Amino acid sequence: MSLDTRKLVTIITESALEHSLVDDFERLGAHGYTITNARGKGHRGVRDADWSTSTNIRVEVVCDATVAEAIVGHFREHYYANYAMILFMCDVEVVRPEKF
Amino acid sequence: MSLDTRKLVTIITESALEHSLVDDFERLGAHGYTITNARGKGHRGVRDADWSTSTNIRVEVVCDATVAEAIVGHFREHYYANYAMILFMCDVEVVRPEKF
Amino acid sequence: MSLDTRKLVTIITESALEHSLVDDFERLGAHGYTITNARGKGHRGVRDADWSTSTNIRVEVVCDATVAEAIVGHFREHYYANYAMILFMCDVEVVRPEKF
Amino acid sequence: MTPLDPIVLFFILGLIAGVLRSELRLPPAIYEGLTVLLLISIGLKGGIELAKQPFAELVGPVLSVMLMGFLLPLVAYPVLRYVGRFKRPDAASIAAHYGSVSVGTFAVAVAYLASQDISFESYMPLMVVILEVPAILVGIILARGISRETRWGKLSHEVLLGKGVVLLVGGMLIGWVAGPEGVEPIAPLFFDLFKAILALFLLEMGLIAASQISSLRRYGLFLVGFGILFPLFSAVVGGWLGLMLGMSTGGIMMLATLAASGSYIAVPAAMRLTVPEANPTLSISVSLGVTFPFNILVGIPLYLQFANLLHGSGG
Amino acid sequence: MTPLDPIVLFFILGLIAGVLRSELRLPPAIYEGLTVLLLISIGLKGGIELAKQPFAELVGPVLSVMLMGFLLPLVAYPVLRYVGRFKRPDAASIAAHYGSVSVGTFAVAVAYLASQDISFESYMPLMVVILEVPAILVGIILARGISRETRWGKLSHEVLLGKGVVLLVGGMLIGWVAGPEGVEPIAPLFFDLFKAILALFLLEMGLIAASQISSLRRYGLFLVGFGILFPLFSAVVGGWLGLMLGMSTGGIMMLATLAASGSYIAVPAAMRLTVPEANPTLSISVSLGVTFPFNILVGIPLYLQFANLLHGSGG
Amino acid sequence: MTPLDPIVLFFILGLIAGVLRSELRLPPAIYEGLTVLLLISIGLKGGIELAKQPFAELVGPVLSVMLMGFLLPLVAYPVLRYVGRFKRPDAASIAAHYGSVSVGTFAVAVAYLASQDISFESYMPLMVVILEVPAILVGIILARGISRETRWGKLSHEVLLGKGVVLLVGGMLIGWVAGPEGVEPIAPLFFDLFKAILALFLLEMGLIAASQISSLRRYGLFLVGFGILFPLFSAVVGGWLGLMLGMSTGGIMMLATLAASGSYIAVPAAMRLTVPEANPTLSISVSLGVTFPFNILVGIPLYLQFANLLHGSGG
Ligand SMILES: Nc1ncnc2c1ncn2[C@@H]1O[C@H](COP(=O)(O)O)[C@@H](O)[C@H]1O
Ligand SMILES: Nc1ncnc2c1ncn2[C@@H]1O[C@H](COP(=O)(O)O)[C@@H](O)[C@H]1O
Ligand SMILES: Nc1ncnc2c1ncn2[C@@H]1O[C@H](COP(=O)(O)O)[C@@H](O)[C@H]1O
Ligand code: NA
Ligand code: NA
Ligand code: NA
Repeated sequence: MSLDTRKLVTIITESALEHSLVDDFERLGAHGYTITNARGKGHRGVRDADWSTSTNIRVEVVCDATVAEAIVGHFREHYYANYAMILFMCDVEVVRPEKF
Repeated sequence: MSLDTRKLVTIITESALEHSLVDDFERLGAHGYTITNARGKGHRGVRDADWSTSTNIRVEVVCDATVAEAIVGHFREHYYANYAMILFMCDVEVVRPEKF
Repeated sequence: MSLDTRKLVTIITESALEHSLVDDFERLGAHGYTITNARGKGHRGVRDADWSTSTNIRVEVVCDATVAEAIVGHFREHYYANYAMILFMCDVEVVRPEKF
Repeated sequence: MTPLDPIVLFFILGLIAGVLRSELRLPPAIYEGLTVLLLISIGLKGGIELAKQPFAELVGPVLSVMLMGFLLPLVAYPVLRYVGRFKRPDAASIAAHYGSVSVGTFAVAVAYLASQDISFESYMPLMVVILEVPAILVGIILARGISRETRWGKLSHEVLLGKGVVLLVGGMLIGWVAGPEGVEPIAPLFFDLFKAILALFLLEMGLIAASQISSLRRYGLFLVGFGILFPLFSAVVGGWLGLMLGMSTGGIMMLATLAASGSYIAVPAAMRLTVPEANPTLSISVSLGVTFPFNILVGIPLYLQFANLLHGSGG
Repeated sequence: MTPLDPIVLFFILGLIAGVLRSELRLPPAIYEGLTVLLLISIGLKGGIELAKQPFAELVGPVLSVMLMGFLLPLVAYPVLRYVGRFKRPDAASIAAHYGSVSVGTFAVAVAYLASQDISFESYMPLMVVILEVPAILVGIILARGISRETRWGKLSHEVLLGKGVVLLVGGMLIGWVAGPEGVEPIAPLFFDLFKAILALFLLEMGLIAASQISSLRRYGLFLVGFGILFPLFSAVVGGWLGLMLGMSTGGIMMLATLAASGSYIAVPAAMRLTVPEANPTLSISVSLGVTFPFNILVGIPLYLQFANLLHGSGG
Repeated sequence: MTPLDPIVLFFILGLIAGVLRSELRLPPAIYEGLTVLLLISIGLKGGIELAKQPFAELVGPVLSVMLMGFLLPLVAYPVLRYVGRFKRPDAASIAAHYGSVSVGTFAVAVAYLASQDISFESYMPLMVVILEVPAILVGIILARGISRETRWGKLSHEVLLGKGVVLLVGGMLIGWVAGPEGVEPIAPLFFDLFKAILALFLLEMGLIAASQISSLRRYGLFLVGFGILFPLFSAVVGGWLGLMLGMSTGGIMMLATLAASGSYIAVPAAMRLTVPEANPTLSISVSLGVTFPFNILVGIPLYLQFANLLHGSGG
């Protein structure tokens, strides 16, 4: 099994940002994304599903290192200061590298 | 802390396939799986939770390399051509290796 | 892009444990956590979303190696014997290491 | 019920909001709950009426409607394949959608006839159930012949025990066993709220239909034409069959509506699993984006006029 | 209400659909919503009636029913432990389920008596609340003695402020304060739709009960027998207690039903956290898969006959 | 409706359960569904009445209420900025919340007047819609001037096609087109169940309001004072405007209530995206944790007394 390596970028942030992030991904060259609803706690306090203005989304993007870097840069500039958000990434092996 | 290493296979695909995948995992030797509902975008367009025939699931299987390889092979043959699906995997450290 | 490395600990377990785990994380020094609803199958059988006493949650904690070790130790002692639970971890690159 | 009936207005509101890209959306759980209520209501009402009817009278209608379910997709297929130039699996899948039925359309037709005090044969909900199956079989066979790969057992289990069939048949049985007085204590939800629940359902259907329009644009005019003209043809077939079976005006209209409607739940799900090489966007966008709105806004009143005509001349 | 009452038929529909492995399922949010409505309705109705009653009359019933809640699990435990040969935590946990109550069963009994125009003591919803607590305490102590590890404070908070208790007690207080006229504007939802909401709830309960049957098969005949015979025993205890307290026929029947029903929400949740070594599948499958259906289909009418007998002979 | 009206009692139940940290919570889908029903009901009722009214009469009220929506946040801002010493974006965002309205509060006011048989000007739901927009504009401009960065087009799309506006305006149009008889078949859900749906909605609102209290504690007394005193001031402005416009007692009371209520859905969402540096916890906790409960428990009856006073003296 010979597999290629890509970056899996995971972002956990306020659900209010969903539309913005989706636009960003398009613009920054990601070929897709996956979103699930989430709740959690971080520096900006507890964010749970009970009250819709304070829920989270968990977003995943599989992409190459350049796009990953672009995402990190863009998010750092536009969202870090004012929004509840964490971002982490790791290497994953993918089967159809041409998709990402 | 001495931990063993296993493969974490993540599949994002159409929720219509849930029953099929579950059967496959059993047959291919995986000892468990975890599923969450998801939405997203890829080569087959936007798939969101609004209209039930076009939602996604996010499936995780922790297993050894052989089973992971079997899953990739089976999925490549049976689903890649006709279904919205991505698959990626990475190494994870597990605590009770006998479980996987 | 210079990123720091942290541990991503993922736990999949019974949703009945949510409050307990949240308390544990606080006590064990984690700075945050993220939870999504999940269903799945493992050694304790099928656990799906239909009947609320048998659903799962998928919990993620990004933390340093010491805290990760503390979590694994605590969970092994308190939950492994009697609850449906798996735990795995991997290294992730994080952008704002001071957050974790 | 006129074009200005509130339930049609709710559908139009949904359509407009959808076209304008409003963020309005019913929670999926609510939409599913509304569907459950509609299915049970329709079943219950049919079951109560059915109790008054000798069973033998059902045999003829059941068999001929089943035949119609087999034949309609066989007519649709060559049109799609050779005029529309669709690939074989796509043509087969779309054809299957049009051999089957839409419960939402049926519910609106029920409300429409009720508002005009026109009754119809009580076994109609049964026809909805009966039309679910044949079209799926035909669709699969058209797409791939009588293939060994198709797991017919699993498939028929899924279709026959799907939500729609269980709730319609279950509702009919309960209505039949409990009778009109037995059902009375649960009438406030299932009967008194029927039209309002249908209105909410149609609001969401309007939003969903509108979301199909962008896919339609990609697939061009033929599909739009097919989504309007084939239902009209089917309505003629259905109406004529009703007339042959000696049905009332209401029954003729209902059978025309059933024939003219296209599935958007059971068939897409079955096709996705059995004919995966068919593009699901094609069939859903024409069924939901063209035929459903056409039937709600134009078709249903038209089919009643047509039934009046037929029944007048035939009776 | 006869065995052919629609709400029982909905339960049977759910059971059959579940056994046939239909994909039918109410969305969890809808099921939860139905539970909320049932709890509030029961509370409100009880509260309105309660306003007519001097408070002092409650003391006797409350204390003796509480005592019953302590004693029933103490009877069940040795049977499970020494006849059934269950491990200590499992026997304790199952016993706790049977000391407590099922609100769903209570709701069906309410509807049953209403359909027969039999009234019952208005403080009954309070008894539901009162029976939630003692069984949990007894279960924990049976499993592990009076252990330091048990966080009693946290536990009692969770039980006393759980959804069930808050909505029942809250509904009773609102009904009590607002009175019959005050509640009238909200009656269309909470009273007029009660039976239909109960029907939908039972449809889902049938599906859930059916899904327990496969686990039951694994645990064998003893559990099935226990799930039928112990409720019958408890019903005798409950009915006799009602008679001693001078209750009406309806009240005796209600207390028999409460005694005979087993918890499937509050107790499982509490046991999972306090006695984690007990296998939750065991207790839930017998409570939901055996006792709940038995009470709905057979028990409730039986307990009324029994109450008639007792009251006839006693009064 | 008195303080003991059941819908107020449901709110208090929610508040108490929340303060006691009960795990009670309506599923989010149910809460959303209730909101949808309330919005449509209010719109429909307004639309039916509106049909009886010459359109020209709307111009004056619409323009002056819009002006009020611009001015109220301009009064609130300096108070927050210079007395409360909030940062500029926080002061601007809180001010915007108070220029806008709360549909929940409006619904309770509707139920309150209905219970007292006091009618009000039928175009009031339109005022709810009209008040959504200006405050958001003012808030953004206060926070950052007329900045190029603000994507006004996208913003106005989101506000004008948000759930609230679409359902209120859509409901009004449907009510207006269908008229009283047309709407009758859907009345059992939208009108007969209105108060009970409002009661459930308020139960959840009580839980939500209670969950804001801990944040409030962090931000201190000034915010609590502001959340009570500013609505009182706004109510005077709104009531006085109603009087100037020659409204009935009911209309004056309604306009006072609208002015006094603070947004907790549309404005927070818009502010989060356009003024992200504002702390959303501040504005939501005062709007939901102070002003909403104050208006439900104290404000609404007070504003009616005030309207009686004004109308008495003015008319
Ligand atoms: N250490 C962590 N591990 C996992 N998830 C986290 C962590 N910190 C924050 N989060 C998630 O990210 C969201 C935003 O974090 P923050 O910006 O720190 O408030 C939180 O609501 C959590 O869902
Ligand atoms: N690059 C990507 N990153 C994350 N998720 C993706 C990506 N591409 C596709 N997906 C997910 O996989 C699903 C199927 O992808 P596709 O087969 O490309 O349509 C999409 O609906 C997304 O949820
Ligand atoms: N091999 C596996 N891969 C992915 N998820 C698993 C696996 N095994 C167990 N799980 C998840 O962990 C939960 C508890 O596992 P268990 O304790 O084995 O019953 C299951 O319900 C699954 O959701
Ligand atoms: Na058809
Ligand atoms: Na009991
Ligand atoms: Na205001």
